[in-house]
Amino acid sequence: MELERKLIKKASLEKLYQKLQANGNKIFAPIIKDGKTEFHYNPSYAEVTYDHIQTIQSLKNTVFPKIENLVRFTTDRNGTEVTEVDLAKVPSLVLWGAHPCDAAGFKALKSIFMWDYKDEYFNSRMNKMVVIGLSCYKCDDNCFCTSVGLNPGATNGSDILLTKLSTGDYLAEIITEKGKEIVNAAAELFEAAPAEAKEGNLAQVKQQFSHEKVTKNLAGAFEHPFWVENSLRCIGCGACAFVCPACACFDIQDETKGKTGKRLRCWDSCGFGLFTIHTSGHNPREVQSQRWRQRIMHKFSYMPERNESLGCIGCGRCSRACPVDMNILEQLIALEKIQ
Amino acid sequence: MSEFEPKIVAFVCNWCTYAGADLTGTSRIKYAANVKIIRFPCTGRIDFMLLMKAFQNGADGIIVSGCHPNDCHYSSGNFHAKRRWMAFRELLDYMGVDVERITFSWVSAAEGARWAEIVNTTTEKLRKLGPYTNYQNLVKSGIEEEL
Amino acid sequence: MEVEKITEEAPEVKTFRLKFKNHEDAEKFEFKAGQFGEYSVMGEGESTFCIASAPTRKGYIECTFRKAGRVTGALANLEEGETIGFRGPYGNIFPIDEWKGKNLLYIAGGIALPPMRCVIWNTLDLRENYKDITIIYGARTVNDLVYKQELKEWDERPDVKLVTTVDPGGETPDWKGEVGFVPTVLEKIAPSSKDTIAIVCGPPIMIKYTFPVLEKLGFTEDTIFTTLENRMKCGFGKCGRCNVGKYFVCKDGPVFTYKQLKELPDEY
Amino acid sequence: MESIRKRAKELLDSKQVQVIIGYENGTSNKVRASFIKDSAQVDKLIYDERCTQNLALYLVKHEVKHLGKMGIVATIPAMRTINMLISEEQVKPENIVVLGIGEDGKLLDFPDLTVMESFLQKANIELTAKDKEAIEKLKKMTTQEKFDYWSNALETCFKCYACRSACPLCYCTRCAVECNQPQWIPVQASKNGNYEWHMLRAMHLSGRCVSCGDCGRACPLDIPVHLLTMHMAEESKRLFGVDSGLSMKMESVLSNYKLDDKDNFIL
Repeated sequence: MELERKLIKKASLEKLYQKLQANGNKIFAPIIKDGKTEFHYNPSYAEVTYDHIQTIQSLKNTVFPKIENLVRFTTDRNGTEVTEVDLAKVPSLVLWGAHPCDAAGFKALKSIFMWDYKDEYFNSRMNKMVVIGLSCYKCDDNCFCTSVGLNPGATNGSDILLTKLSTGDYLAEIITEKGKEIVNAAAELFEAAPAEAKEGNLAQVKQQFSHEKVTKNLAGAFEHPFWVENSLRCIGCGACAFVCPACACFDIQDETKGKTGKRLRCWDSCGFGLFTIHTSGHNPREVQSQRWRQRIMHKFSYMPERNESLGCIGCGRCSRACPVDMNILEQLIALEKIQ
Repeated sequence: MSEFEPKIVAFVCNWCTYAGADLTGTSRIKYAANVKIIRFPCTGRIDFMLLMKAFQNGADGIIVSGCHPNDCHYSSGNFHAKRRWMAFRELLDYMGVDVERITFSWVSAAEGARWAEIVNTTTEKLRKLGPYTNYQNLVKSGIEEEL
Repeated sequence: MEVEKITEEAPEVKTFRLKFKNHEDAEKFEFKAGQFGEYSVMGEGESTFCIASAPTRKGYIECTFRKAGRVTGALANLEEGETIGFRGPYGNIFPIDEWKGKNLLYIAGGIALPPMRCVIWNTLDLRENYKDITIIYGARTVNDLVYKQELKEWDERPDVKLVTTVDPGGETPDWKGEVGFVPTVLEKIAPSSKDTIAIVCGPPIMIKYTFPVLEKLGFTEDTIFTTLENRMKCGFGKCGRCNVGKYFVCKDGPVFTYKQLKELPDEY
Repeated sequence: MESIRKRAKELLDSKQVQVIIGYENGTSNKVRASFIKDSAQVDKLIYDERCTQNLALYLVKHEVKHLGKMGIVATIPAMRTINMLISEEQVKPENIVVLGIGEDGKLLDFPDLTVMESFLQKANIELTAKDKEAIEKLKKMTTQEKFDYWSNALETCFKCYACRSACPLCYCTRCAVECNQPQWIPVQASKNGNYEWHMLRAMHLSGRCVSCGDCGRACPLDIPVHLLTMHMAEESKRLFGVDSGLSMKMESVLSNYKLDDKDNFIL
C-alpha cells in the first residue's frame, strides 16, 4: 500500500498505548531498569522510554523465543503420545518503539525461517505481531545501519513508524495494512500530517563501507589469512549471536519430567566449538577462526546469495556485547579493502 | 487436610549406611516411609549435581550418608566427600537453597537404630518446613510463552 | 513408527526395520535413494540417519546406526514392537535414472555402507538398467563389517562384483577378503573408469584419500558421487549446523558430486 | 608502557618467545588483547588502568599455543592464573615468559617463574569496593532473599557461555554442561537451567578461581556471576586454608583432603 503520513501528539501517544493494551494486546516496549534499557512485556506507559540508542538484547525473542516448545509428549506403558502445541494461542503482540534496524531484523529472520520450508512457529508469531517503529535521533560509534542499506528513519519492517519532531510531537508513517488497521481503530488520536520533514530529526549515521563490496570480496576470501589474524582474541562465546537480531541458529532439545516432556527449540551459536562436531569426533569447523569466518560469511555472503537478504542490520549489538572487542564494523571495513 | 508428607531421597554408600539401613529393617525397627534410598559405591561417588537432580524431580529433602571417617571401604572416599559437601553447602546457602533440607550423616553398618533416628528426625523437620515450593517453582517456570 | 525387526549387524551396530503405525501415512510416504530422516526417541532427542532400505522395497523403511551418543543409545535399548518418531524424507537423491546404461562402482567404508545400501539395492532391483556393478567395502576389522548376510548374498550373485577389505590388523585367521585401506585396495583393483559412475561414502578421511585415486583411474569430477553427513538438527535448512558455504547438507545434499564438493569450502 | 615494549622487543628479537600476548587499543575507547609476533609491531602494546582482561586465558587457547613460546603481559590475577594453569598441567613453565605488572602498573622483572611465585606471596588480590559490598549484602540476606535474588538475576541469562569462555580456568574441551549422558543440567536457558548451570560453574571453580572477575565483566547482560566464584574462592580460603594461585604446585582443593577438615553439620 501507499505510505500515509499523519501526526500524533505526544499526549495522544499514551492514549494509543493504553488503547492497544486495553484491546488485549501484549505490548513489548523498552524501559530502563537497573540502569539498563531493555524491552519488557507489558510495562506501564510511564516507564516506557524513547531515548535509548540500543538495547543490549535484540527483539528476536518475540518471534524466535530463546526457548520454544515444539511438541509435548507423554510416555507410559502404552507407548508415546505426542501432542502438537496450539499455535492459535499465540497472543497478538505490539512491538512498541522498535528502532528501524530492529524492524528490519525481522525481515532477515523471515528470510531464514520462511525460505524453502515454512516454519509455522515463527510464522504464527510473526503474523500476530505489529511493529510500531521509532526512528533514531541519536546513535553511537557502533551503529552502522547506513552501511547495510538501512537508515535511522527506514520504514522497512515497521507497520507504523514514529519520528519525534522538533515540537515534541510525532510523525506517524503508516506503512502496512496492519498499521492502517491500528490507525483506523484509533482515528481520533491522529491528525493531519505535519509540514516538518522527518529527515531533519534523524541521527546522522555515516556510511562506512559498501556491503556489496564486502559480499563481492568474501566470495574469494575463504582462505584469506585475515580470519586467523583477526580472530585470535575471539574466545568463542555466543554473546554476539544471542544479542543479534538476525542470528537464527538453533538447537533442539528434549526435556522430560517423569512421564511427560517437551521438545524444545533453543538458541544456539555457530561460534561454539561443539556446534558442528560429529559423533565420530570429526569437527568441520575445528578452530575459532573458522567459526568467526562462518559468522561473517553467513551474514554477508551466504545469506545474500541464498536468502536474498543480508544477515546483518547494522545495530552494533554484537560489538557492544563482545567481551574481547571483536568489533564487527571494524572487521567489515577491513574486509571491504582486502584483496 | 492430611499432614504433609515430605518426599526424601537418601544417597547412601554401599558399605556402611546401606548396610546400616538394612540392619534397621532386619532388626524390625520402624521408621518413616518417606525416604527413597539410592545406593552408591561410596559417598565419594555422589556428584553434587545429583542432589540438585533430586530437587529438580520434586524431592523436598535429601539425606546423604556414608561411612564414619576412617571407616571408608576405599579408605578416603568419605574424606573427599566431606570436603565436597563443606564447599557445596556454602555455595547452596549463598545461592539461597535451603540447606536445612539436606541432612549429612555418617551411619555405620552396625547403627541400624541410628539410621532410623536420622530418617525420623529429618522427616519431622521437613514436615515442619513444608514442601520445597521454591525449587519446584523454579523448575516449572521455564518458557515465557507456553502454547 | 513401529520397530518391526531388529538386526544386530556388528558390535554396537543395529538395523531397525520400521513400519508405519498408521496405514494412511504408509500410503502417503514416498522417498528416493539417498534421502535421510530424523529418528527420535521422545525424551532423548533426534538423530539423523540415511534411509538404508531401497524405495523399491515397499511397506517399510530401514535404518542402521551405531550406538554412540544419547539418542542412539536410547534407540539401541528399544525392543521389537516399540515406537519411535520419524520425520522425513529430507534431502536430495542419487540420480539413478541418469545412470541408466552405465557401470556402477560403489566404494564404502565402515558405517557408511548403510547410506549406500539404499541405492545399491535400488539399482540391484532394477538390475537390467545397469551394466557392471562393483562394490568395494572396507571396515576396520572383520567384526565391524555391517550387513554380513547381505554381503554374502552379493558375493554369491553373479551379476555383482564384491570386494571386501579390512584395515591391516583387523583380519581374522579365516578372512578371505582383502587386507588394506579402501583407497589402496581401490588402486590395486583399478576398475575401469570407462562409462562408469563411482559412488563413494565413508569417513571424511577415507573420502579425501579416495578421490585422488579415482581421478588417477580416469574418473571425471562429475562421475564421482558421494553422500555427506554433517551434524544436523532440523533437516530443512534453518538450524545452521550443516551449513557448508552457501549450501546446507540437509537441503542441497546429502548427495554431492565431486565437482560440487570441490567448489565447496572445506568444512565437511 | 615503554618498559613493556622494550622487554617485548628483546624477547621477540632474541627469539626467546614467538608471540607476545599483551594489550592494545581497541575500538570505542576499549582495550583488547593483542598478539605481537613481529618486534616491529611492539609499539602497539599499551598498558593502563583499562587493561583488566585476564590474558592468561589465551595461554590455553589452541590457536595461540600453536604459535610457539609465549610472552604474556600479566596483571596480578593473571599471574595467579598462570600458577594455577601450571599446577593443573595446562601450561608448561618452559613455554612462557611472564611480563608481570605490579599493583603500581609498573613492569616487574621476573628472571624466572619462581621469582613470580615469591612476588605473589606478598601481592594480594583486592576485590573492588562494589563487589565487596555486593557480597556483604548477599551474606546478610535470608535464605529466601538469596534465592529470590539469584533466581531473578539469573533468569535473564541466555546461556551464551561468555562467563565460561572468558574464564582462563574453564579450559575443558567438553564442559559438564555439554555432557548429556546423563543430562546433568537442562540445556535450555530456563530459570532452572540457568540457576543450576551457574551453580555447577561455581562449584567446578571452587578452590581454583583466582577472583579476577572476568566472568562478570564478560557477561553481556551484566549478571554478577563473578560473585558466585569469588564467594567460593573466599570459602576455600576459610574452610581449607587454600588461597588459589599462590604457587606453581597448588593442590586441587576438591580432590584432596585433610584428616582434620572441620565441619559442623555432619551428623
